[in-house]
Amino acid sequence: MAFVSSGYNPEKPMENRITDIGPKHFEQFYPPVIKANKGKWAYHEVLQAGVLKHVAESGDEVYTVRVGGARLMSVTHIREICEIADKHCDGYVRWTTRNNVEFMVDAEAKVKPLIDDLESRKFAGGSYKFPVGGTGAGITNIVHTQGWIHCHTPATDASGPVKAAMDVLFDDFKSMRLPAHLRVSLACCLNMCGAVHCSDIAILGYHRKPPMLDHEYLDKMCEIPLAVAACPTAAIRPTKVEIGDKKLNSVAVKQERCMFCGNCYTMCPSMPLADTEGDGIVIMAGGKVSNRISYPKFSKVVVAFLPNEVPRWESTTDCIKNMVEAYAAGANKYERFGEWAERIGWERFFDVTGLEFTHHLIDDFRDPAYYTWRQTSQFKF
Amino acid sequence: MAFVSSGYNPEKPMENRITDIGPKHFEQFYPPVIKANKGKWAYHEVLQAGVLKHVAESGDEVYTVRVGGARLMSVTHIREICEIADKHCDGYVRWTTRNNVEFMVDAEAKVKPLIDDLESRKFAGGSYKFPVGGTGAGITNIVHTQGWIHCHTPATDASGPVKAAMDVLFDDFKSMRLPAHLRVSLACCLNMCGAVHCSDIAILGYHRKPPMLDHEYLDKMCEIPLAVAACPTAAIRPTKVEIGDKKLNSVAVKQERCMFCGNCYTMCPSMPLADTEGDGIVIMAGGKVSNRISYPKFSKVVVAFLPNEVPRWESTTDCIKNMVEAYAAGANKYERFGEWAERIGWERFFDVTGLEFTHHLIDDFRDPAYYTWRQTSQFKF
Amino acid sequence: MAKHETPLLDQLESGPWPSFVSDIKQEAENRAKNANNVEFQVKQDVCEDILGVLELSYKHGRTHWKHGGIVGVFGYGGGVIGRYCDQPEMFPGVAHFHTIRVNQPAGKFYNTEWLRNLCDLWEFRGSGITNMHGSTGDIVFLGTVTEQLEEIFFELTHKHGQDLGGSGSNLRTPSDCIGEARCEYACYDTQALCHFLTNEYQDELHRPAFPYKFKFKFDGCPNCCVASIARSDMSFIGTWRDDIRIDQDAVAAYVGGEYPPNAGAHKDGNWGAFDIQKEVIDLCPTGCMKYEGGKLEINDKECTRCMHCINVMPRALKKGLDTGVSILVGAKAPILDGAQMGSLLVPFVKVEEPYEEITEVIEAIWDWWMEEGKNRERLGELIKRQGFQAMLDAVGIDPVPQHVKEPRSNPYIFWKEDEVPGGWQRDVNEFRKYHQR
Amino acid sequence: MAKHETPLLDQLESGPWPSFVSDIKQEAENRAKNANNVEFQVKQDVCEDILGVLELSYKHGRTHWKHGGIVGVFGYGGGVIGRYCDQPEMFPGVAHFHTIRVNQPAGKFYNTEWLRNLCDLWEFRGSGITNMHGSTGDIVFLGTVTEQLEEIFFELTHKHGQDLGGSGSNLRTPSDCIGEARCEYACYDTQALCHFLTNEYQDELHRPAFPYKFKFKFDGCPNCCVASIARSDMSFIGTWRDDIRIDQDAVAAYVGGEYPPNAGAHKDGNWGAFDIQKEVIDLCPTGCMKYEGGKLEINDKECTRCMHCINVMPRALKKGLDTGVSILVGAKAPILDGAQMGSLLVPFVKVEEPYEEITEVIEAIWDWWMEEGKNRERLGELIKRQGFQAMLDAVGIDPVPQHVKEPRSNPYIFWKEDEVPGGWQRDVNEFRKYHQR
Ligand code: SRM
Ligand code: SRM
Ligand code: SRM
Ligand code: SRM
Ligand code: SF4
Ligand code: SF4
Ligand code: SF4
Ligand code: SF4
Ligand code: SF4
Ligand code: SF4
Ligand code: SF4
Ligand code: SF4
Repeated sequence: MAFVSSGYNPEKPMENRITDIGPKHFEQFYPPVIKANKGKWAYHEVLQAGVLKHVAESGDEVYTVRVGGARLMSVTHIREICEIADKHCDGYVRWTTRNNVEFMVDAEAKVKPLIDDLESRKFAGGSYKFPVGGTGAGITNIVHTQGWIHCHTPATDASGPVKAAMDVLFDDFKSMRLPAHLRVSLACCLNMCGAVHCSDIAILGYHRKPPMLDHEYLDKMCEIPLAVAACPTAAIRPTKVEIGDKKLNSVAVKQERCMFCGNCYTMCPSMPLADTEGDGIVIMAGGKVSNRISYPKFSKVVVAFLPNEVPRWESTTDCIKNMVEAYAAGANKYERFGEWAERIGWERFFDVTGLEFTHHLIDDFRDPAYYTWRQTSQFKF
Repeated sequence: MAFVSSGYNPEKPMENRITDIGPKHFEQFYPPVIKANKGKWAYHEVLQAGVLKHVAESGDEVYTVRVGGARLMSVTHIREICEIADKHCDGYVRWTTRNNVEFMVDAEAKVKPLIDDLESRKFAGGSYKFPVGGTGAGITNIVHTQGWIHCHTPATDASGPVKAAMDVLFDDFKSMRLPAHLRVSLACCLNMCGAVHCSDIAILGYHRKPPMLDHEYLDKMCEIPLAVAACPTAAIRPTKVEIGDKKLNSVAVKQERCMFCGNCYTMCPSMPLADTEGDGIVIMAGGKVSNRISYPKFSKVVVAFLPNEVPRWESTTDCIKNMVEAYAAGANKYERFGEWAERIGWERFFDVTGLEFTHHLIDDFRDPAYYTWRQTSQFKF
Repeated sequence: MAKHETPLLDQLESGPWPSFVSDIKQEAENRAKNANNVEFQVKQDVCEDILGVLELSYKHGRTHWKHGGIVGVFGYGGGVIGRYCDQPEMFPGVAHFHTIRVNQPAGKFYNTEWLRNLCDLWEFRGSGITNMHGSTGDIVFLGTVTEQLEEIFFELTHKHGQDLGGSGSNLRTPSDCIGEARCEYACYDTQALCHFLTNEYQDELHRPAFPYKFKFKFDGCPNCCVASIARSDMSFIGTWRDDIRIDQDAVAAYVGGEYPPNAGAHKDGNWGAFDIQKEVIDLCPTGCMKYEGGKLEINDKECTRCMHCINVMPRALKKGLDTGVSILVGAKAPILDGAQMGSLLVPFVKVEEPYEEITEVIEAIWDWWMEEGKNRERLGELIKRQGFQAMLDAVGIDPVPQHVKEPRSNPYIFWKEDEVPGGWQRDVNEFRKYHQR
Repeated sequence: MAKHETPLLDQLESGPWPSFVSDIKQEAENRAKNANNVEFQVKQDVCEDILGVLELSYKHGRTHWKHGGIVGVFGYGGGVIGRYCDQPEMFPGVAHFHTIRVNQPAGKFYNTEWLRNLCDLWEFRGSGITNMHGSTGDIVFLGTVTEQLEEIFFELTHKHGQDLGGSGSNLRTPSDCIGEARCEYACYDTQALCHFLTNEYQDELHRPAFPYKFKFKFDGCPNCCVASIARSDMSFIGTWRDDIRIDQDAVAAYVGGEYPPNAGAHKDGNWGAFDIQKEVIDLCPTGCMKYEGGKLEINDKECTRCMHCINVMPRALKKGLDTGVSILVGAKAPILDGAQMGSLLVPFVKVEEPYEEITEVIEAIWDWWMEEGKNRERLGELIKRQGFQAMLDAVGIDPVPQHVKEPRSNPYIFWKEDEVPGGWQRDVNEFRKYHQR
């Protein structure tokens, strides 16, 4: 494993340096049919789950086959995508905003061979490499974050729960029977790297134990004022502690004021929160971002805690499946999850899903909490 | 004007003292037809503006004639009410929750003579004493507060603007042409002694100058910590001032933090806010309290300031009249003012009423302000 | 001949609406005449001075009343609001001008005999000017002098069997809608409950022991004719939990135009013929109604009892028979942190003598508020500050989805230590065994 | 033979959904084989160690990654996230495991040649594992060592003409929906605007000068396929201000069942025949549509461009021709004070080169935020703290009712001194002439 230089000279970092060139220009990556018809599309149709047809004013057509998959991807896998794109799509491919891959062809006849090829490919473990689906009134890929694969603050894994959930929701990835789009998202901690806060169903990693204090290290590692300032509930104050015979500058945490947001740990590595029993999942539901019919909405907490059941998070996937079925059975056509819950009333939502309503679900965070209580005599028994 | 004792002996205040007996029992004041049919009413009908007919399961009927008027009432006026009640109503009468007076008779034949009598009575100045109206889909009495007739904190008068407004709205007191109830209320200061914060149209007295400081007196009169604590925006701090050669304990006000709520003045008479040019009226609209169809709603500020134009507050009454007409022209049957504004959108509301939208109408008070901004791409041009 | 010129106020005598100026003038005249030879205990020309000081306010655009100061009757912490004029030399008649709050009877029915007694008393010992009624509900006697306070109280209690209402950090005078007395929508006897609780809590009404004011209001149904949901710390709103009763023949009569929709409340508008689909079915907020083949159906399980359909067709639709109240808490005006509506605390409770299920809730709430509330903190503000859950916990009510319009959208859940397996006390050295620094 | 036993992860290989575990395993195998004799610059068994450390996390239910520390490339304040394993002895392959954010092309179209180049680079100088793509939009290279950072950057810029994306208190990598490239709803060229602004603001993207992170996202229409309204400090949403174009024949084709509603997106449900009244007219949020006598009418003045009708009948209804964007500001995730959606700042602006009307708004906002924002304060939080008006003032935009969903319900208006006649400085002695103490 000898070091191979790229040509970069660490002695003269500025020599020949190229900076601020930005990304590649998008145009060079457009398939010809896209380039030719850009801005002049007339209409589209979803031919079947995972297959779109767009028709241009010129009469040109582009057929898109969308495939799902883990966004965590090896170069081997990307090369396989390239191979398929070369074979069927003149060497072009794209990714969607939800981490699906789209293969485009310019004639209907090319669709079936493409699909057949895609669906025939499986990983050694037996799972599909390129399942076709994820369009229309169904469930598409779960957008998610890093989890235990890379991040230092997660309260749950990302890729694992996503795999487990998509296995359970697979039929709805491959079909379009639901009343509307149903977007599932996951964020492994409260930082919520994604639009988890406004997803139809959101899986959120959450800590439930206040930070531990690694006093010895804190003194060395941390800008104590930063850690103190980081806490949104003012639970942290500077203090002095004695460890052995050393007097250390450190902090104290008023535990009952802690809401486990982990912001202190972001600022200070000597305040870890992670805990096997403490950590787990919050389920949120009813958010959306589109402006269709109703305004964008935040997701609401509907289950305060589910444990991290490795490797398949059964309670979480059961809960989601159950919500999806209740929604499928109860919602009107075009009605998003949150619109449905609001129409029937959240009290009825807990009824039909059988989810338990606990005190944790009542907002108690600052002034706006008030607006979530019920200021009317209208309610359903 | 000799002092006449009631029998009370100031030397022995506890002698024979009667306390804690509460109000009179309501039953002794029920007209016989009410007493007989209480809890057994079958239905009612509004025969004409101001005239209700209630039919009991027994077949009994009660006819109510509602009259408006100033809630500020002399004993002479009350005695005249008693005279009418004796003449037509067997000596019973009631007041409504909005300060109207209700005369009840138990047969249809008694209604016309009663109305004729009521409508025939006028004050020396020419106004009606007992105008019949205030029912159904119209405008009833304006509930209001003390104003300059009794209170120490008002930013406007109460009885005067109410008289001026009801003169302008009189036709709608006497008819039922509107889409729904339209409730107008007035509070002479932010304390809002009444349901002004959820009225279809609200007239609110408002100061616009921070308190003056009567330093000399403040030291003597005030519990300084109370005044400091009273301020919701923390605009007040204790300080020392020199007046002449005296060093006084007093307070300082950070004027740009003041929102003119007058809470300091409530606690401390040495911090008056009232000012001829500073004081005036805020117009709010779109509130309601009934749970019919939509939930109760708060009124919204639609005009940030109108001056105190004595004695008839023309800008205020014009503004209200204009809003009423826009509502009458635009709302659907059964639609309350606020429901109408929400249906057409507040941006359209400003359009159709011609009211000017100014920066003052954008909420900037604490966290919940956020929820009043527009978090969607949906809007009307 | 008026004592003071009132050119501005005089302009408020014209116009159709009853003029308070004309009324005060007539009282001033009557006092001047004094046909019944009353031995006025406050100045005979008090009403002239009312007009005078008010005219001055019109001139200045500012009030001429000063702060109250502590006046009242012995042993009571409320019922009287002190008031002094800031120009006593100009207007000696109103130099002192205290008000007395007289606890109105529930429902505000009166007989004329009793009303006249009050008038006589107030002409004799006060200004002769009243508010019928104050915003809270009291009969407000407007303007007397300090020396008359005990006299008035004595006469009220001894002669008229009548007590004062509330003010200060007390229970305030409860008030109610007309309810069963004359309204077919009433779900319980508002007068009975209002009167009962007023008497049950006389001590709380007269002796300040609370952090701040506290108000009860009683609405017989969700129409909220006494606006309880907007202006009482504890609001009682009638409701039912069984089905709306439907008289299909009467429905047909509405559809056929025999009965006027909404009991005729829209008579003067040009709304055309009644359209049950548009006016009722489509406006039902829960969409739980159907009108098909001449038959009206309600899916009562989904009905939120908003009253709309009943209001529109009172002869065809009647509230259920298993009635009771919902209790909401925390409504208040905007001072200091913004207005609040009442928030639902008890979805349903029967209203049955001796009302124990109700007084238990009241007293539990008071205990919590008196324990935790800061000085001048309304119940609603305490709920906001400590959180809705804290109240449920303190009051011993289980959380139900009915408590919220929607679940929280922030996930900032304050878990308690005993809810988390293993608790919160952890050993960082143990952790470091698996996680190097 | 796997280096580490992964019994828990192995269970994630079954089931239909593509298994990331299988994929990492295949990469591990390929690296072990090294068919192309790559001179791996990070450990050949790095993928084994990824699986190993992840398995350990599955066992413990906790992450085994530590804080980043400052690593990066010379002259850039972002683009690299440092990461270290807290069990480096057990998993030396991932002891350092930094990520590199590679700025994706707008629209995320690729050709295979370029993709393969990236793969080659990353196999050679990194773990061979990526995220396609990160939540902000970057291509994320997942796991390399400190020494390789400059090498990778050098190759990216010199060989592949490609720059890094953002991280830290910078402008973050902008991203967009597919827009005009393949979508008939697009109201402007999202790729062009995204690319232009990315390049225009390279300095802001690479050199931290902001109080905190700042994100742009570009949605071609209100459907918001890149979720800009939920996750960008400045969100550009396509819209139009003229009329929706109606093709009545195509409407008839929908009504007649020739065209599938919503472009077939509901094909697998049992929804019955298309009902234009129920599915379009009744669901229009503004009620501005009518379908009578076979003719569809839209009162465009009242339309809020929600897209619903167009989504349902794309062949019959087309967005207007006078298109542009709405600009919303302040969206963010919940840390620290709760999540925010974007709030409408500029209702409409044309998207026309050289985009000056847009860059003016951007720069005015940045100036304000850089002036007033505290450390780690997102734009949305600043707007909340100082108020929406303060922003309008600073940015020089006039308040319009479109800015609010509803006017304020509290009357706590902070008047400014120059708005009030006579100003605020008053003489209490003058006041006392008319108002005695
Ligand atoms: C490819 C993609 C854009 C891209 O740049 O990559 C895309 C493409 C289309 N979207 Fe989307 N949307 C895409 C992400 C989104 C998102 C973002 C997200 O989920 O994170 C949203 C917002 C979802 C939300 O509100 O939570 C989104 C909300 C919509 C809507 C509104 C749906 C609604 O009922 O609210 C439409 C309209 C429709 O479906 O008729 C739409 C319509 C469409 C159309 C029909 C537009 C067109 O004419 O081509 C495209 C095919 C839809 C389909 O998949 O059935 N697209 N679309 C994204 C595919 C993601 C995926 O892999 O599944
Ligand atoms: C007499 C009074 C109760 C009392 O104890 O004094 C009363 C009496 C009735 N109300 Fe009321 N309401 C009375 C104040 C109110 C209030 C309180 C207020 O305005 O401060 C409200 C809440 C208003 C609000 O939401 O802002 C109120 C909201 C209603 C409603 C709901 C109307 C709506 O569209 O939201 C109804 C139902 C209806 O009108 O069909 C109603 C219906 C009724 C009925 C029809 C009930 C009945 O069957 O007898 C009574 C005659 C209505 C009429 O005047 O046309 N009453 N009603 C009050 C008369 C006040 C007055 O002098 O004008
Ligand atoms: C007399 C009356 C107004 C009227 O003209 O009718 C009144 C008059 C005063 N109110 Fe009130 N309030 C009156 C009903 C109300 C109501 C309405 C109600 O009870 O339904 C409210 C709104 C509901 C509520 O309680 O929130 C009300 C909310 C206030 C507030 C704001 C309280 C808050 O928490 O937001 C204050 C300020 C305070 O307490 O410091 C206040 C304070 C006052 C004071 C004591 C002024 C002060 O700052 O000390 C006023 C004495 C005026 C005087 O000269 O008599 N008054 N006050 C009402 C009582 C008459 C009665 O007993 O029937
Ligand atoms: C890599 C990525 C997640 C992913 O798996 O895709 C990511 C990873 C991290 N995010 Fe993020 N964020 C990523 C997109 C987002 C998004 C989504 C977006 O940009 O559309 C959000 C929500 C939108 C927003 O910006 O509000 C997001 C909101 C946060 C926050 C909360 C910020 C807030 O104001 O609420 C933090 C916490 C912080 O900044 O202290 C955060 C912090 C972090 C840190 C730096 C952890 C930390 O506390 O220092 C994570 C580094 C993880 C790692 O090991 O690489 N990340 N982060 C995403 C960037 C990849 C890319 O460049 O494409
Ligand atoms: S959501 Fe939290 S744990 Fe997950 S990647 Fe983002 S910062 Fe890391
Ligand atoms: S986790 Fe959040 S709330 Fe708890 S101490 Fe840390 S910063 Fe404060
Ligand atoms: S609203 Fe204000 S000024 Fe008017 S009576 Fe109440 S406290 Fe006094
Ligand atoms: S008026 Fe209100 S905001 Fe202004 S100083 Fe007084 S208490 Fe504070
Ligand atoms: S609140 Fe209901 S019960 Fe009471 S008067 Fe009004 S309509 Fe009748
Ligand atoms: S009371 Fe209201 S919710 Fe119930 S059926 Fe009637 S209209 Fe519908
Ligand atoms: S946001 Fe609009 S323009 Fe962009 S892809 Fe989605 S539907 Fe098309
Ligand atoms: S875009 Fe939306 S608001 Fe406009 S006409 Fe269509 S459905 Fe109605």
